[in-house]
Amino acid sequence: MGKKIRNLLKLIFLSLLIMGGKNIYAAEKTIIIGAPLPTAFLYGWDAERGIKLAVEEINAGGGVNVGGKKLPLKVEVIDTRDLEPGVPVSEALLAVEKLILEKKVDFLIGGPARSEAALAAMDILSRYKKVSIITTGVLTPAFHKKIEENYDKYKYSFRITSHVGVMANDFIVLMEELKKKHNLAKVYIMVQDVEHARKGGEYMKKLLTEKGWQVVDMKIYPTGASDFSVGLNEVTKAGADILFIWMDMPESAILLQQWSNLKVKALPLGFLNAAEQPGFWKATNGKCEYLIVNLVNGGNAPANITPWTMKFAEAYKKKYGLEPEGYGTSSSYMAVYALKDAIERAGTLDADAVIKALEEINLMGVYGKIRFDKKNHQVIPSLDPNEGAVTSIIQWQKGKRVHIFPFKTAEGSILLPPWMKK
Amino acid sequence: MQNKRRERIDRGIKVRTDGLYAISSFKEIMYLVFPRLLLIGGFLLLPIVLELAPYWKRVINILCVYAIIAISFDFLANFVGLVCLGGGLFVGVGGYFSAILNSYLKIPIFFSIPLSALLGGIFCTLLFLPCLKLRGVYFAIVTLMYPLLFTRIIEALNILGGTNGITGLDSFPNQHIENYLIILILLIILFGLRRLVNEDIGLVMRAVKDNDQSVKASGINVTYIKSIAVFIASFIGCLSGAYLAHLYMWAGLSLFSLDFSILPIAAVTVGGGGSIVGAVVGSLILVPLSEFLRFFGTFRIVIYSLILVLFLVLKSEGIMIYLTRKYHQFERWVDV
Amino acid sequence: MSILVVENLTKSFGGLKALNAVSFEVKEGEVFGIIGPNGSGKTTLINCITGFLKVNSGKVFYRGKDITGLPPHKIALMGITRTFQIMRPYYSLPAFKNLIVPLWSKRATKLGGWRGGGKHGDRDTVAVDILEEIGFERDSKVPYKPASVLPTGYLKRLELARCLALRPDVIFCDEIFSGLSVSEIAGLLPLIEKLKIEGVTLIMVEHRLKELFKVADRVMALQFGEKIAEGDYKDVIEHPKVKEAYLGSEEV
Amino acid sequence: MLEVTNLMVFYENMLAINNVTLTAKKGSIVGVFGSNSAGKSTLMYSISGIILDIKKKEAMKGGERITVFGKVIFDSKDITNLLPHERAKMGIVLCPERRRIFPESSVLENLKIGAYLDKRNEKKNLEYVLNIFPRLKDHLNRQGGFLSGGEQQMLAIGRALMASPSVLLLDEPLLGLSPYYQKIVVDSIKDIKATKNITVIVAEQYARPIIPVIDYGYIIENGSSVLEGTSESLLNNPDVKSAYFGV
Amino acid sequence: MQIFIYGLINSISLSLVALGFTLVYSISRIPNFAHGALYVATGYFAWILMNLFHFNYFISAILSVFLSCFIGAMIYRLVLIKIRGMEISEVIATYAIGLAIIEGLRWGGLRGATYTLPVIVPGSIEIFGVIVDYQRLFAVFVGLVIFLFFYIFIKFTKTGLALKGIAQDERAAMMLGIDSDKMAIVSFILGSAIAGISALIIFPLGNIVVEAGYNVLVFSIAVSIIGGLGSWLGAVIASFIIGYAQILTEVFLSTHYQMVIALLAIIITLLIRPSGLFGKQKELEERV
Repeated sequence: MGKKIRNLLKLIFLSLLIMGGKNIYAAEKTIIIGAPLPTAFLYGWDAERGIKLAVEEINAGGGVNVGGKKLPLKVEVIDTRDLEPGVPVSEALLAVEKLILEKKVDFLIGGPARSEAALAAMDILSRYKKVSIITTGVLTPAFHKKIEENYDKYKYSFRITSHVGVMANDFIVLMEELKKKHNLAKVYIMVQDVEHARKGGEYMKKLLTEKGWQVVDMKIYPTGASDFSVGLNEVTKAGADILFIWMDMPESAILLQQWSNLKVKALPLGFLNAAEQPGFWKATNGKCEYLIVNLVNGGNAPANITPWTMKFAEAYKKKYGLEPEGYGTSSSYMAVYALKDAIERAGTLDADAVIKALEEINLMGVYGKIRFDKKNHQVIPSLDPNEGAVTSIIQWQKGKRVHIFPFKTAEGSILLPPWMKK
Repeated sequence: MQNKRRERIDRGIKVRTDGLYAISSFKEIMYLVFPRLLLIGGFLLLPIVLELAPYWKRVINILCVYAIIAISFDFLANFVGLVCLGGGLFVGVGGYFSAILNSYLKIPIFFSIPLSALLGGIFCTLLFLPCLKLRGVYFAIVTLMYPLLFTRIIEALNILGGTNGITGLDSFPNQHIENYLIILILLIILFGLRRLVNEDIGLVMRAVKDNDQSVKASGINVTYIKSIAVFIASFIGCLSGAYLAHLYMWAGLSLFSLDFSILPIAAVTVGGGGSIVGAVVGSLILVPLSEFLRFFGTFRIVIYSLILVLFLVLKSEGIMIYLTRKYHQFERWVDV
Repeated sequence: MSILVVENLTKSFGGLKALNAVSFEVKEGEVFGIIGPNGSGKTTLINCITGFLKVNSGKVFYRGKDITGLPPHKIALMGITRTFQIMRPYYSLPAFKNLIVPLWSKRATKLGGWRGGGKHGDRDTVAVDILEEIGFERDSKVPYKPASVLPTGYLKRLELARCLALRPDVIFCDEIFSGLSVSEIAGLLPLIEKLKIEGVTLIMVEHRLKELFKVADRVMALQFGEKIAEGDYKDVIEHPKVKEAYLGSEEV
Repeated sequence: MLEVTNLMVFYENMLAINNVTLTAKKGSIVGVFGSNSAGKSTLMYSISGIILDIKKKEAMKGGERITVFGKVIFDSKDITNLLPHERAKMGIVLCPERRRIFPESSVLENLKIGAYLDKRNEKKNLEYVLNIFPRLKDHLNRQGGFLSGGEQQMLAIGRALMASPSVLLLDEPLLGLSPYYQKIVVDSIKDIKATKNITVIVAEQYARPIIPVIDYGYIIENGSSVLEGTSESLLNNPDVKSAYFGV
Repeated sequence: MQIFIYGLINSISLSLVALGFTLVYSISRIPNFAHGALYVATGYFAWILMNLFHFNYFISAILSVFLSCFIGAMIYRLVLIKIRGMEISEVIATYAIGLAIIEGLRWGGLRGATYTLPVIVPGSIEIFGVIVDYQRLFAVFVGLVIFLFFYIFIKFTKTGLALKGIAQDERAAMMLGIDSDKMAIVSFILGSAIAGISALIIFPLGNIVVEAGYNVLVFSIAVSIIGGLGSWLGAVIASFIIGYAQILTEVFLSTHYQMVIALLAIIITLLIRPSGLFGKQKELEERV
């Protein structure tokens, strides 16, 4: 408790400093990066850590070289609370505006993490002409489609992480492999009632049917649902082999526990926000074993994807005392480096020049080669880290997150739960 | 203090006029007009003063929006007796209407705002019609459920942009229009409603609040009166919703969110219910408070809530009521 | 000519019959008294006739028109109004503003103000006129005080004033004398006489028999929701059933 | 037994009770008479302590400021600043104006709640209450709110008796009652005094039926006590006659 | 059969959660919007006691329920006592306190999905072809015990009766010697205790997350409103309505209509019976 009080005092002191010292400008120009993030959520705090780690490393190396002058970076994090229920998006947008108008940031990296907030923020970014790189949350394809439809207006927004479409394709490749190996045929889909999850579920359903899978049913659970037994009983009844899940609510832990308790003969697989964290094993008392989870970008769990991946993971562990926890860490980290790269090539902080430079970027990063699509500013995905940004899919095995996809970089093979052995 | 008591005495002019304003000197005119001038002038000057802090100019907009919703709540609760916890419904409906009008039907911004307030007002009134016969808490709860219901319907049916919302609404031509439009709307609503509640129809509404049975016995259709009041309140609420949607060029589910229902009510309780100005004063305290605390991150909500509780406990009557009393009365000790 | 005809009115609350086939007629311009022990259904009867309660069966005719089941405000607009046993003023409004409500109604607007006040006469003036008539001193501050600070005596009269403002043809007075002192009642009696002369029909539910009998033309007695006697007050009071059920041993 | 000395109550600047002094001997019936808003209820509230509760609530809302001076002494203890429930524990129980029974509870439950302070004598008290109000016996399982006014008044008095009070305060017990019930209530007051030796203080505006049964009475006008005396002296007073009997 | 069993379980867990709220309201007429916060807080305290202080399960369970009772009592003693009787202020104050607790916990480290309580009775059983885990059955059992306890408590004990009196007419009860503040504190303690107990039973099914606080609050309000405010029997029946409505929508319609149906059920019930299923105000008010 003493620590908390000390923290509180520090906060109050700091706030006084900032309120009082608003007009004292630093003698030297710094590049200020604004990070609007829901810091009370995994996507927020992990992204914050990723950004801070990168900034620290860059500043240790002297800063960013802008036209021959080395400028240090500075991060301004603001809590958007946008993943909390009952908080209006305008609250998050106001936070973005606060960063732009009051903290005078030069670039934005991070969120907002909620899709609709990020979509709404694009209009603000274009109004203030601020370049922003989305690194966490936001999985909806609407994001890059919006840029593509009105490039001139929305060219300020970039996204350095995957989206639903890419993730679905990765899942298909993975599942085709499973089908070949274990002779699986039936899928049962459970998704949460949010845009990206529903889009993901529907997209998966379409792709799977095309590939000859039999999709038994797709169930949409409202956010906060806490009992999945009816659905799981249906899974058993239908004899499904794979339980495809797409949820970002913590209650998905209940789903996994029920799955394990009821010994449902279907392999759970999908995108589960809660299951990304290393702590999930303990949270489910190990009931999450065999679960396959998409971490969206490589490097969010330790793996050997590119030479940089383990370096990043170790640096992270050294600074924060634990492994990167999940989605948003490596991408936020990379976004800072991408920005540095672009600024150095542009030689200026001017928004249009930096946009140009970002469009041309070709940087080998933590999770493969970082390149942006020139038309919609979406990072170009690939299954090969030498070609583009790769996904990381892990399976929970004996309390560890084992990197199993893309196969090229896999560090273990996929296991089936014992009760599924035919 | 045996046998002494504090006596409250009205200041001279109040005693003599007793509500009917017979004014004789400049001093007395000022006595009556000064608080109003302070409010109007203060609001009109705010954006100019805050030219130095551009972010705070944005906060004014939000402040006014909250103040307007708070006024609509105060009007319904303290003058008509309908405690409506669904402020979010008005904001959401207004926002979505203007999004539909502006984004889908391409109606220009200065028509879409009033039009969506009107349509939204009618829409909300129709929604509320069946629950007008409910009393007290039950009415409050049904109105609390409406915004939740709409969120879920839009989410489940995936209509109107689903959870992503509708983006790409027109924005205001410039910041000054943005600021002054909402400030003028606020002032007009504020003084308009203060006027209305003392007009005959306003008196009838207040009578409905006091006792709807005897209003019925006086040959007046209570449902009709209530629906007029609901229309006025929802018109106001929808207006702010439409403004908000254009301000952020976006309409989405979170317009229905609980904050829009709860925070204005908190503003009314802090400011003092039943005076309409109290709603504005409450917002003037709470919104900037929340902005000052933004720095604290998640912890901000904790501090904010605790300060709110402190306000309630220490000045449970409401700040505006307290100030009005202090302005009109003074106290002294007298022997019994 | 009967202005109000009630036929076989029946109303029950959760199995308990509050009114059991009550029938009676009221002639235009008379003062009709209703007496009966507590719980005999007097107030329920008023509530049923004025539309505040839905009846189970039976009919109410007003000037030959069936008004059963109409909402209260429609019945009021036809000219039937009532006072409430537990006073229901608008506490937050000043006394004279209390009358704005009936004056605002369609009926009062159409008929004009009180006794030849201009058709669109200023409602405030009309309101004060009515209050003065009913015993509020015009020059004192009483008519301008909030209803919440007025003593019971004034509130009772305010209750009646609110009825008068509607320019009604029939007034139901629900225990308007109860809670008033002897002298206060004495002040009200002339007004009732005056209304009677003007042709307003009054139906009074009362326990204060002495005062009631001073003004009532005919009286009806209820017990357990049933009519046990009707007629001239002497006949009713002498009726053995009434004596037994209602009066106990108290001398009248 | 119970003494009120120099009581003054202000509602804001209005003087509701002006220097009233009242004494009630053990086992007597004391009547307080006066027209509406003469201050009877305020006096009853001051004796029972409810005034302190009202004061607190008004202060919270920023409404009228209530100031109380003077003393209320019970069994030679100063109870002026005791809260209503503390006074009830000492034996001062008020049966409030307009009855205020618990409308959603059954009659029996109402009585049981009344017995909160004296569980030991619950059976005995219940028997007594049903004995003086036999009508309640037929309705024991009816909801309080569905009783008629007269029955509610009986229930309210009965409920107060369940607490085994030593002083019973009755505020307007005859309000809205028909002569039949008036008689029952007046008889019950006599009985309570006679069999239980309870001091009864009755505040009533409609004095006609009550004056004959009291031992001592006070007439209150505009907050001040203007006349006091025994039942007989009041009955013979010409002013009282004209004001309360209409003679 | 599946519908029946899971509907039953769902309904009883709902009513467990809602009972505390209804109870507090029915006694003190204060809608305790901090109810959800107490629920989450108890779970988190139990977790802290077990994992950071390494107490054994039962000690930490008891301690955390005590703590939640204490907080409940303090909420009344320190805050509500000052604003009692001003309905809107009460709602705002309790909501603000709840918000402070919930967000305070979030800030104090309760975030993510890594906090769980152990199940009391592990394993599962097959009943009529439907697999149910013991913990859920245990929840049903505890729910029934609590109902029974309250039935007896309210009906037959002195305090229970006093609480009932206070609920209906505070001042009248005061005149009978019942201390309304004391009773309100008792009700807050009882309500918090139920919130705590239900948290300890329901949290092990999933994990402790702050969002549960908001959900619990919404459902408690919904359930107690449908049941008729203050009627705890009504609340139980209402939770059965909502509970089964949810399961039926899940089976026959689609899961994502669950909330829509639940909310519609609330609105429609109120439109048909304006004071809830067991609210008696309407009938009593009719007797003008």
